[in-house]
Amino acid sequence: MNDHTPALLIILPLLFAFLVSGMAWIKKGLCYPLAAGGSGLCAFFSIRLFAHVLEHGTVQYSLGGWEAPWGIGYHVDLLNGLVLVVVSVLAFINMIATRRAVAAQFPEKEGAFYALYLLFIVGLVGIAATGDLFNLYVLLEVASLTSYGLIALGGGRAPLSSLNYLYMGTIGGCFYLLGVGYLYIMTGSLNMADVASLLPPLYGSSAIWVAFTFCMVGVGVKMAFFPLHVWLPNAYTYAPSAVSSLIAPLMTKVMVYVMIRLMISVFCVDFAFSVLDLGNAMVWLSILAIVMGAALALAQKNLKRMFCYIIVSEIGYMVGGAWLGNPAGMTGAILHILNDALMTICLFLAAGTIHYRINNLDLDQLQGMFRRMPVTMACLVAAGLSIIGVPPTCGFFSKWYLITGALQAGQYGFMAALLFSSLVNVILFFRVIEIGYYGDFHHGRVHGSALETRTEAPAAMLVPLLILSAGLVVMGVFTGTIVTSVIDPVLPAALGRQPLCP
Amino acid sequence: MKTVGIIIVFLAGTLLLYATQDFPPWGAPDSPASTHVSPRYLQRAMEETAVPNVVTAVLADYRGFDTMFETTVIFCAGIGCFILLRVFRQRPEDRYYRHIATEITLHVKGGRIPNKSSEFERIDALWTPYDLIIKTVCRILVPFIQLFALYVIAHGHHSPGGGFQGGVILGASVILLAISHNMRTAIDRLSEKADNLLMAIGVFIYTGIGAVCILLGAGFLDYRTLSAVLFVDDIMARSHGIFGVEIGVGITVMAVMISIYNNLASAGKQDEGL
Amino acid sequence: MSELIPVIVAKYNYWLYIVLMMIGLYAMIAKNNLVKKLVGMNIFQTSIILFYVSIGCKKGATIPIIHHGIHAGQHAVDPAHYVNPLPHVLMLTAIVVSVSTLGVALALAIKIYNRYKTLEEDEILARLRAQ
Amino acid sequence: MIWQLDLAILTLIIVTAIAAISVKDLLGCAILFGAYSFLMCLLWAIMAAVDVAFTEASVGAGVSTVFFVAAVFRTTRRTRD
Repeated sequence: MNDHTPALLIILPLLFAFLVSGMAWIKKGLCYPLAAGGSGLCAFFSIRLFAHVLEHGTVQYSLGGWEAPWGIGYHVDLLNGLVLVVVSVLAFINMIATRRAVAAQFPEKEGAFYALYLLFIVGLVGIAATGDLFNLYVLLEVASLTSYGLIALGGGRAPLSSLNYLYMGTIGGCFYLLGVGYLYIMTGSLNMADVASLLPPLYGSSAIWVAFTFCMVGVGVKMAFFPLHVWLPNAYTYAPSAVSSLIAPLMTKVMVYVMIRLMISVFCVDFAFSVLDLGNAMVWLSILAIVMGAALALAQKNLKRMFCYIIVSEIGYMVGGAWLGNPAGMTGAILHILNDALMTICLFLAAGTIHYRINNLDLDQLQGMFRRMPVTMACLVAAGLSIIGVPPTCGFFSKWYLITGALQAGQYGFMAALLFSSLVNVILFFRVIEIGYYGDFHHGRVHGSALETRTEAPAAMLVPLLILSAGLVVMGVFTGTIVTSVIDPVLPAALGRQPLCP
Repeated sequence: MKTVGIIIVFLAGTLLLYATQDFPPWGAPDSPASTHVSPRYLQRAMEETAVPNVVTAVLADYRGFDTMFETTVIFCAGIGCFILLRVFRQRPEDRYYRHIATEITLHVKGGRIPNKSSEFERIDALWTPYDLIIKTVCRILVPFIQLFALYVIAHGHHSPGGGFQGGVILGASVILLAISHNMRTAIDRLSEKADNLLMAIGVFIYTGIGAVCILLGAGFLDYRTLSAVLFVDDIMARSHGIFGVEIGVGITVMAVMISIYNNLASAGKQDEGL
Repeated sequence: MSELIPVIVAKYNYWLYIVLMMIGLYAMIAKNNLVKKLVGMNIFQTSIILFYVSIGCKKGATIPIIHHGIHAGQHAVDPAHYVNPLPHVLMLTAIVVSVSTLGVALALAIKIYNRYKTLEEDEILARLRAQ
Repeated sequence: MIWQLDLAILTLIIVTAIAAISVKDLLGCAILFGAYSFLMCLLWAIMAAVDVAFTEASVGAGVSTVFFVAAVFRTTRRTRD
């Protein structure tokens, strides 16, 4: 392909990040327009690339003009294309929506903030596009390092939770690197497709399954899979709201994508399910993740913290779906990457908007919020309904696929866990609605003129939020199209003929 | 926490040790790692890039994309330290001055004596009577260290070294100045603004060279097309392209090392250092 | 016993690297001081780098700088004469990543110290609980 | 390379690593870490990884140690483990 879209996708935000950070010292006013420009161009090119992939099939791009096993190649198929679009578009919308909050919070360091923001996007986009195992590690570190810096900008406990995230994240990164090292010593290659073609004769080797385990544990730490999730709630709760609505929806989802990519195009489905037979164990772990995430979410008194535990439980959905080992489960998992990113950004943006107005996100401070910020709360409820899985919204459809997959695989425990967490989500969101609408019933209904006045957030924040909430329903309507034209072609053929749990 | 640590370490260690049984013996020339991808680099790097140091050739050309992100990681660290630690608005603090003629130390609370004064010299709060030998030797050494650093960057094609090592050494020379004199002396030589701009300029050079290759009609970082503007053949164009990106890497690494040190050692005030 | 010795000679390097990795990992998880954890992190990372570098080793091979110049002649390069350069390249990147992480982590540690006046994790948590 | 030398350096590395994480003074810990890095650099040099050894000598042993010392200077030397 003579078109340079895959490269431009990465280097334009990168160049703009450097420009922004330099501009911070020359003309501060230009930082935001430049950053928005870089992010917008990234979104534009990712959509263009996705359209190209839909039309012409997989795109290969060799960087530096060296073909794949020697140089680094980009390999963009429909799955990557989808993730690329999700990452770049959501990051762009978030940048527009949180402009005021950022300007108010970091007046002096806006340039550095936006440079880190763009570099974070670059990291995630690169992870999604790359076809090289080591390049993935480097980009993972770019994304992680920027997120450590961004998260620590929050007040209070933010630096401490960011440092904990740094320790956990580095362990995860190192485990992934070790896994890649074990693969490299056995195969001698770092290119994903090349490794995949060299692996089958080595399936019996213990080094390969140890490599697989370490890669999975490393990715699991970064995506906050249940026993390894301890860094997530604190880090995302104490981060500044503009940052948590950027990182929370994207980082974990991209890591789920990495897991699926490793499963289907590096180690191949045969290895993961037949040779290792890990399916059952992983599904049980994800059941644990779902149940514990939901249960811990119930115990939280802070809105953002509650959302964080919902993320932990949603990660369980995706991991479990991917490891069910049948097309329906995998479809559900991939669809849920898309839907969950959308739902989570909606939740965190709404939380950020509330934070912008009342500077507090404790649940008991939300009394009368429906009267004060009706539009924001409506969006929050819409996202909540989607998380619960109410039909017209997209959350329903991915849950439907996951439950179908669970039934086909005979994993009734996973189905029960899904239903349990939906039930818990109902309780969680109706509690929010109850407090927001009727006031906290322990203290009686509040009748204060200050609390009754409408203090809706500025339109610049509301419009993106409304667009995203509308997106929830639109995604739901177009689920069928997405599944048939995007997800079905990428499902590995091996999944279909897998005899599952006889 | 200790028990958890021991359990995790034991589990991970056992797994890793268990897997070594299938490894090729240590240093075996016929292991897959030595026979699959790497022989091509050794055999053809010289004819394809005219760079005898294969590590440099692979680093900046075959896997140049990795290296670009490696430089980006460094840049992220610099920006990260800056955004985390740097404080701009600060209360006027106590300052210490020394009368040069009489060596009397003044402790000024809140205010300040004009910085440019021939009679008074500003000193750090933890100032100790300095050693003339250390100051002089370091000041004499700095230019030689910098010269060596430039050599390391420029000679990376033929000997160990390159942008990273040279950049770190360049940065270390300025850090040495800051340690042996004081931080303000080093900042006078290279201001914070210049340092931060250099940080961005270095990576910009790297990415820019890649982007120029796109503008000239080839793939990203495909240095061959630089032959059109450099008036050399394709192979030498690769060699010069590698040199260009090494310079970019060197600039960024130097600036970031200085910036991180200044922010860490002064806790973001960029005033009094180690 | 006699079969064991070649195995040991062939693999003892790897075993010692893994011991080193585990020392670092243990320090990261079990130590209480935030800077000690960082030292553990660096030990862990360097030992992984050591592991990679040793993948590139070949017995009887020299440094990966091709013999060149007028006296070198024009004969083809035999890969067995030079060690594998690819792991070296990867590890240059890894070293840089580790120093970047270190810089950010130390910045965070200074921020934490400014707030809590201690670097011990349990003391910080006790202080947080007291609030 | 000579395996006796290799083994001796590896042993020393492990000793310095254990010492660095068990010494009860952060400044000492930073310096021991510098020693560890230099030994590591030596090991890589005899493994013919000259570029990596060079980088480790300048980055790991040089600048990292300076960063540690700077951070310890701005915080505290005290540690309980």
